[in-house]
Amino acid sequence: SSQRSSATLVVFAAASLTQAFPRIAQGFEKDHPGVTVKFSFDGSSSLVDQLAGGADADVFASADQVTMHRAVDQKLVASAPRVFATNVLVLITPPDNPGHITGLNTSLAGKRLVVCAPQVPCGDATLKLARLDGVTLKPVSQTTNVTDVVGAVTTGEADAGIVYTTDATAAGSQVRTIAIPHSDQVVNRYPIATVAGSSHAAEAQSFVAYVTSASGRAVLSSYGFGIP
Amino acid sequence: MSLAPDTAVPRWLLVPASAALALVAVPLIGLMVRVPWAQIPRLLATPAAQDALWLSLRTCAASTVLSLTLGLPLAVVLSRLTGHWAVMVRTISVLPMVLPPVVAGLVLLITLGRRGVLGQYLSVWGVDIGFTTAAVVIAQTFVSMPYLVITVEGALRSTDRALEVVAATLGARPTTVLRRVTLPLVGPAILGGTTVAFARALGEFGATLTFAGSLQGTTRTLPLQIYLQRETDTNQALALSVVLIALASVLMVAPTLVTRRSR
Amino acid sequence: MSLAPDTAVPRWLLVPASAALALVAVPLIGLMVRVPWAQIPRLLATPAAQDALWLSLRTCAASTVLSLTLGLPLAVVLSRLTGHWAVMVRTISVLPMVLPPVVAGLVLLITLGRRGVLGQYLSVWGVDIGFTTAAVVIAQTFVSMPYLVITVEGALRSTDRALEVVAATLGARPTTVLRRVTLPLVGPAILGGTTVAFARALGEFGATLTFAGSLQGTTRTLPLQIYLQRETDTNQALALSVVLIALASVLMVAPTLVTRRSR
Amino acid sequence: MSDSAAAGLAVHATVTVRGCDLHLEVAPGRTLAIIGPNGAGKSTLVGLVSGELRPDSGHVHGAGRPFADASTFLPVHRRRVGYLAQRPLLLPHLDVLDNVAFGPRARGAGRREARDRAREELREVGLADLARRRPIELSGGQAQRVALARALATDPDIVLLDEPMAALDVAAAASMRTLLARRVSGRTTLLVTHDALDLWTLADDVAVVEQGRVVASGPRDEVLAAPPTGFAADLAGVNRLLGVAGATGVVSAGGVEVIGIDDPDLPPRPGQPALALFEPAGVSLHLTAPSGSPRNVWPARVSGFQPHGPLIRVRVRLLDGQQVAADVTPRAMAEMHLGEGDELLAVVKAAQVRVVAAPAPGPPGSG
Amino acid sequence: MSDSAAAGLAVHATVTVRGCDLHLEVAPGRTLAIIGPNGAGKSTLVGLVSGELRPDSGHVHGAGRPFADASTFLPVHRRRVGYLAQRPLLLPHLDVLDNVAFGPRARGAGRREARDRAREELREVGLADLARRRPIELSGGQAQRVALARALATDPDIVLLDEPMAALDVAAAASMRTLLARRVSGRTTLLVTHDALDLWTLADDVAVVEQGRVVASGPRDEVLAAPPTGFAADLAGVNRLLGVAGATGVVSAGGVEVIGIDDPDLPPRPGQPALALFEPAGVSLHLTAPSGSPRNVWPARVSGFQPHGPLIRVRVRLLDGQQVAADVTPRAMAEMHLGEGDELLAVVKAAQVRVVAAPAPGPPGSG
Ligand SMILES: Nc1ncnc2c1ncn2[C@@H]1O[C@H](COP(=O)(O)OP(=O)(O)OP(=O)(O)O)[C@@H](O)[C@H]1O
Ligand SMILES: Nc1ncnc2c1ncn2[C@@H]1O[C@H](COP(=O)(O)OP(=O)(O)OP(=O)(O)O)[C@@H](O)[C@H]1O
Ligand SMILES: [Mg+2]
Ligand SMILES: [Mg+2]
Repeated sequence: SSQRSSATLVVFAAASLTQAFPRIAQGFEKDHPGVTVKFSFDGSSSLVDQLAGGADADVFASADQVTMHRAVDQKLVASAPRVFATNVLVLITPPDNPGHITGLNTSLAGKRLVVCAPQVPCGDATLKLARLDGVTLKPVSQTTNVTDVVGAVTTGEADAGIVYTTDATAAGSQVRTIAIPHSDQVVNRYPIATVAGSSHAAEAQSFVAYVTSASGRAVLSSYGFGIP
Repeated sequence: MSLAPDTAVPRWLLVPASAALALVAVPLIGLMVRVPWAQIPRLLATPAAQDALWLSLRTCAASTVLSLTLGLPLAVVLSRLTGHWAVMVRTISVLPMVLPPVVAGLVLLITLGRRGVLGQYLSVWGVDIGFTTAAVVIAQTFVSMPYLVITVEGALRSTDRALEVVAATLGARPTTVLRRVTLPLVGPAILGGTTVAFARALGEFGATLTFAGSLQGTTRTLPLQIYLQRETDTNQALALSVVLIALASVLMVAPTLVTRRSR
Repeated sequence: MSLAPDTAVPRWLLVPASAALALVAVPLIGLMVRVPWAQIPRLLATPAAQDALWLSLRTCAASTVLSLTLGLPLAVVLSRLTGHWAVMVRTISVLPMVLPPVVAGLVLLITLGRRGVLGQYLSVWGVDIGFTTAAVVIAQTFVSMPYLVITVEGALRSTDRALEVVAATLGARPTTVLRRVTLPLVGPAILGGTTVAFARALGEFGATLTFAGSLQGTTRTLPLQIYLQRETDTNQALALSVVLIALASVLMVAPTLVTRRSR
Repeated sequence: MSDSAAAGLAVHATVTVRGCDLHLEVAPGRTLAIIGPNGAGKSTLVGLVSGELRPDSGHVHGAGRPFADASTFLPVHRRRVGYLAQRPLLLPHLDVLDNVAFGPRARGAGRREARDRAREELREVGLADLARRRPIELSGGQAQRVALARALATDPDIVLLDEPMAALDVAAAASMRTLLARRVSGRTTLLVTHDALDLWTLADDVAVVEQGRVVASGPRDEVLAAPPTGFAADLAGVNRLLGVAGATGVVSAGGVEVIGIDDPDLPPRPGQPALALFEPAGVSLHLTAPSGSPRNVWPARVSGFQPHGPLIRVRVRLLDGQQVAADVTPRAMAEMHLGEGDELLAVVKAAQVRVVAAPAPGPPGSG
Repeated sequence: MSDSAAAGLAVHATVTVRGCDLHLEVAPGRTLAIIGPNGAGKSTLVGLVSGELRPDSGHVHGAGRPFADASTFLPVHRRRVGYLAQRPLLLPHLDVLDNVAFGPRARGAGRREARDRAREELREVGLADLARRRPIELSGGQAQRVALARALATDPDIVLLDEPMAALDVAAAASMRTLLARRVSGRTTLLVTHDALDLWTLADDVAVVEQGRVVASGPRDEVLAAPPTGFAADLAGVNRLLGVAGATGVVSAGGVEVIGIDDPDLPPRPGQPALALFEPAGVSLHLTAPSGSPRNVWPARVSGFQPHGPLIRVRVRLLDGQQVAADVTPRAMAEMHLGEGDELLAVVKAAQVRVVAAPAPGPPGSG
């Protein structure tokens, strides 16, 4: 890594990694002097569309495996994807819990619940989890994006929302977190891979390695991610 | 059919004009080339698409009517203001155009939302706007009305005031002058402004998503449906976009055809 | 300062006009109330915010210049077309306004992207547009130019053609007529249209994100930065929005002040 | 016609940006012609009455009601004025018929009724055929006639006519004069004109406006009999020399003694300003002093000439700069080899010179 | 002035939507006055030459160059015409000086030079003071004078004047006539006018346009000596009866025999159309047949009257509907108790009636 003294690595990462990945990159850059890591964060499927459109990226980290499969199918990635983090769902409410929600149960009846749409990974997981728990959800909104769910709850617009535990961690004191039974059976997995045609394949490979290394995992778990 | 005979446009002007047209047309042609035409009928048959289409039409109609009822008076008053007031009011009227739609949605949320600056009082009265179709209409009006206001005001400023004075000498009250002289005089601008506002409302996405959420049949308009579709299949999203474009084109061409006579 | 004395506006008009202004102003006031003012200086000091601000200014300047250079000629030519051609060209010119920004981005991507309908050939020549600052400018121009075109065309259609004929009898070539008569006559509309286009470009988010990506210093404009900020902290996003609004207000008020003299 | 049409009009107002300070009164039911050079303030005066302009100070009263003063400003639409501007100002989005029907409609008539009235007014101005044309499809004169029909269709209390016939052809202007004479009789009317014929045909009174002031006003015959300014004399087509009255029939004017006959109706008083008035046709030009009876022989210098019908109107300047016009035949002109700047003698028979007291300066209504 | 100014003008063109089929030629350097009723097609004729209108068929040639025909259309800016329209059409965003400097600038002069020229032209129209005003701050007449200065500042080959003086005051119109006479002399000029004075002052030739056709044209004196149409006679201020020549000095016209004196310059031929021409002042009106010498005594019916200077102009209709105007004193009028529709006798001395051959119908240039 010392031969090529200056390389800029472009990492396409799912929006939910917005906070964790820059921290990981700090450590990586320290270990690999001369390499700078830049990020483009967006929804996973947007990133695949951008890759398909010819975006110059070196690493792609997706928030779910289905989307990564789309990248693999389109031969957009160079290496076999590796799962580096997991995420589970939790129920969040505003800190004062105005809807008096007690969990994924009848306390939700008539309350404003916001979830992800079934077409996106977190919505798919929400649906599965609700089935497991035998509840029928009547959300007032099914958003495309977890951030919108968090936003609806932190602004008090919604009484409750179902999000990933990492999102709840990031929101901190702005939300109250309630665990959902059987959430460990609907685990969302984050795969990472190097991008086909990368001009910094070696560095990309080492970044992937770093993310899956102990130091990478340490950072990830500090943001609430589970480790596979 | 051809350039009007009474005024020659410099020839060279056609070069940048064609470039401008190409900039807009080429991507649209690109879309036409790539779009999976065969999927469109099947896609349109799905309840999700139909709900979205129908919701978009209803909300856009409502927000356009709202933009006209509120925006036209604002444009008229604005065109009569002079000095600092004019600059201030115009700047405020135009600001929503500059807000990224998501921010526009946030701004609406922190104001009219359940805990919003104003919304908390509305909430006490039992009026909850968030996550309802009304929220969609408000979001669309908020972002689209300024386009109507600015277009009509510009046109009003360049009309001949003397015509209004003459109408008044004929005994027309201010309201009559407004209805029978001022507004007809800027008819084309009103039509243009309405078209633009309608178009903006039809394409509105970020503010709606943030302020109104996304629920099939209630708040998930066509653009939101397209966005969601894209999560599963980009091609289907493109196909739905074509539907949106077709809809917009029809709605824009229609008034032109109707008013062709009177030109 | 007050309503111009020579024309009375019906009193009742102030009611809907105030309502319209309130619809726009109240959410903005809501924002002002809620925004964490204290955080703004610290936020502005971060390289991410500075890069975004600077990038936004540069790209918007570029796209506004591009909109003017290409859009003005298109508006002039369009205002001279009659019949079916006019309707067709106008509809095409306006279509980008109706596209949800994300779709606009997608459309650009499938056309000008490296594997796009046109982009694949450009790519062979070594020209890669996607995900560069140029892509930001193109995306902004694509979505904002139509606003300029439609505003200026409307104004041109209502100018007195006889003035152009008189200028021609005085020996002015078409180019001179254009430069010294036609365009000055619609000066206010050009100013208005440019402001709107600039505003739209400054707030542009979806198309930029999709077509140009979000890379700090290269393609992450202020709206993209706000969006990203929101992932971590809504309040900081609001604070940055205030910066965007302030910037937009200054840029909109400035030309008005400059031209106040000549009114 | 409503009762209030019987009430007159009073303007005592200033418009600072236009440098106008105008004082004028029109008796009920009379037609006042306003004459004066371009830019004198004639349209300004009309604008004050129509409500297009707001006075900076002073007041305007019309048809017995306050139109404008320090505290009130009666909106245009409640003034019941009929206004025909210098430009036709037809509404471009309405056809000719609906332009004329606009007034009756605005005053509450039904669509049918208004259109019937409009058709009638169009017939009066001879344009019934063009009822369905758009204003842009009219010639200049046609447009002006439609505007006239429109202004008259509302039976206004006060009629304001700002050069209504400037764009009309001779025949149309003549029939329009007849029409106007009939339609405005009994209505208080302000008529701005540059045409002497309008004075004879339509005016009861005449006001002369110069440089933002009403410099003279009075009954038409008086004003024309003793034109208060050079401009008015020009319009009336007579020569006018201003001087000081001496013995009977004598005025010191133009740097010379002018000898004429005192007007018994407007006798000059010795030592007071007086006017010598005479027709251009009565002035003959000579290179050497004539031997006959003419008592007025004035040295002069040619300042210009132009054809005037079959004759040539020569303008000469007297010693003190006052101008005199003389109508001579082209043959006389050619025989004398006249050119600009030539010195000669202007000769007028005393019997052709009328001497009158100069009208007092300033308008009757001022102060 | 360029050499090509020596070349004339020819219009043989139709404009279908306006119902115009116009044929006209102007000899190099001459001024042709176009007269005719409102909506006749005068402005249309001017528009064909300026390039504002494109003929539907036919051709227009000017200053030796083809302006428009089936295959060519010379753009307006290459025609080198000076055009003064019925409306001033000043550019609202430029001040008065820059409006006038526009032409010289457009033809390549530097800013300094153009403005100097503009100042000079403004001085000529007497508006040097207003150089820095905006057009909106001018009165109607001032605006028209600026437009004239602007049109003349480019030294055009062909000058088109469409009622240039309609909005000017008497004094301004007079000095403008002098100015125009000097400035357009030697340039091929089309002048649309409703004012007889313009004919006498400015025109070499006169063309009469009626209902979209040039119905007569020729040297001014000829046209005015034998007015080809009632309209032209009206403008010239003479009575004109059209009939058929009989014995010497006799015309059957107006349903009666008109007796007069044959004009030696334009002698009528028996059996051919002829005109009887006489002044309104020479016509007297009687309720019973007079006993004296007058040989023309025609039964007539009053169709209207209006003041005409100190006299009253009475219009009467003869048996066949042709009109005759008579100027009578108000006293005579009052004594006869005349009213519209009254029957009376119109009496003219034979010595005052000039009989001329009627001009051949149609324009000289047509066919
Ligand atoms: N909008 C304006 N702003 C400033 N000055 C003006 C404006 N309109 C006219 N004036 C000036 O006011 C004076 C009076 O103008 P007004 O129009 O009353 O003249 P007028 O007597 O009607 O002349 P004309 O016979 O040319 O129509 C003129 O000197 C003119 O230049
Ligand atoms: N744009 C137009 N479209 C259709 N017809 C028109 C148009 N302009 C004028 N006309 C008609 O064409 C005829 C000739 O008009 P033109 O303007 O040449 O008359 P003009 O002789 O100049 O009359 P004026 O003395 O009133 O100015 C008129 O009958 C008029 O109604
Ligand atoms: Mg005036
Ligand atoms: Mg005309």
